[in-house]
Amino acid sequence: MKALYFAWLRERVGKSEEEIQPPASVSTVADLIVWLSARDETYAHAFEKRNVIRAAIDHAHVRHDAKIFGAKEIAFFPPMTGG
Amino acid sequence: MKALYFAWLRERVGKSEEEIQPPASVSTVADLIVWLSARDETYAHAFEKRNVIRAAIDHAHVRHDAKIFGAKEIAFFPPMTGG
Amino acid sequence: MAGGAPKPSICVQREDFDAAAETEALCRGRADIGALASFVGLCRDEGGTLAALEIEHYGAMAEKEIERVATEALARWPLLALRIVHRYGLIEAGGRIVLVAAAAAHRGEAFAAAGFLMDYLKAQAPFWKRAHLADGSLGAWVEPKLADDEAAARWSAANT
Amino acid sequence: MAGGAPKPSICVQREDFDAAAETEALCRGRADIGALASFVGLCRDEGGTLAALEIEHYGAMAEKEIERVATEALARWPLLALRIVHRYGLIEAGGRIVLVAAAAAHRGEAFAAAGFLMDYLKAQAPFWKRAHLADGSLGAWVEPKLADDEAAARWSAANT
Repeated sequence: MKALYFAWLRERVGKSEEEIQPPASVSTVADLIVWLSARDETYAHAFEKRNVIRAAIDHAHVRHDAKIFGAKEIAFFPPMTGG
Repeated sequence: MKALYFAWLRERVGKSEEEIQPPASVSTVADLIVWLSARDETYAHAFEKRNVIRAAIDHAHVRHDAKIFGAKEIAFFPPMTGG
Repeated sequence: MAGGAPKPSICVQREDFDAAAETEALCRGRADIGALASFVGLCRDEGGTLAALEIEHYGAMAEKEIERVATEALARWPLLALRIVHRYGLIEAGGRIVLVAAAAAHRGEAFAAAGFLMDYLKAQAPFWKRAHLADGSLGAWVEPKLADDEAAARWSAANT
Repeated sequence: MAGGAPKPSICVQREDFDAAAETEALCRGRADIGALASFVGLCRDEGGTLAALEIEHYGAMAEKEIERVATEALARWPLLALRIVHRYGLIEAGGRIVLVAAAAAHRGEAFAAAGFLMDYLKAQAPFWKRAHLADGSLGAWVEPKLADDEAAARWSAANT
């Protein structure tokens, strides 16, 4: 699946998107954040404020307990400031 | 003083303005409505629905218990429907 | 804002107005405005039964009364600019009747002021509408809606 | 209205928009609209300290998300027309960022829908603002205001 990062999360991760292949044990958005954070210091830092990080699966907002099975695109971003 | 009439009140009175000289005993807007209504059938009909008639003294909304002493212009009209 | 409230710009006129130009003019050349809420009231044809509205007004009082209400809005909210235009005379179905445009730093204030002003214009500004029907006859004077008085009243209940 | 809700017209674009032309277009040629409430959000210069805002957005999601919120507004209020434009990219101080224009028979619905849409765009639409400061340096990412989340939340508390 594709992972996308926006705003300061994108800056901290150092890229705007990448292909990821989490193991089957990673079943929710929260699991995926833990799995990404375990990669290295960069990801750990990017995702350290977990309670402010929002996620969307295939272009729809989801909560951290949402299942990621079947997702094509998962986006992570800080709270939105549009309008 | 000058009396002005608007909308259906103007149509019922049959004129848009006139000079009036109420006696000193007519001290409030309510008194003035009674005094005008006593003139003839036309005024009596125009002012019959007293509780819906609004008044303004010298271009400011007033209640029926407002004093008319010193007023230059008293306007009577139905509830407004601007906007 | 510390420099005091802006002077509201008010116009009571027979001519049509350019809602676009009016609102653009409020913001032109300034970068302190973050929110512009505007409202245009138009003449509905009521399903094809109404041809026009004739709007009678009390000329000597109308502008004064609108100014009074505008001053109240400026006292309640930190507005940066305010424009109100109200027409009178014959307005055909589809035509513009009234414009309120309120500019502020933030959207809450701009929206609240525009809503307040429209509620008060409906209830307090000396204008009376009469229908001209599509069949050529003269219709009735428009009756005020109870909802309009209630809409105006909620502003005195709040914030006092 | 019995004919079903209108299709909202939504645009996510880099280019500036003509707020005037956008709102005029909504009402052109129709006489069933009695109320047009519109809102334009602009880039404030924050007392001269801010030169521009860079607006990052999630392109594949933005239009979809705005459409979802617009559909919700159309389900809540009997709107006759709805137009939303949201820009991204670099927007200089004084420039336009967002437009919401809601047309209805009566003013209450038009105002409510425009307010609802702005509250939801702030909280739900995938856009992120970053300041470019007047001294040439890159400023911080704009922090969401708690008030914005509360503003969006009040619409779920009401009407449910």
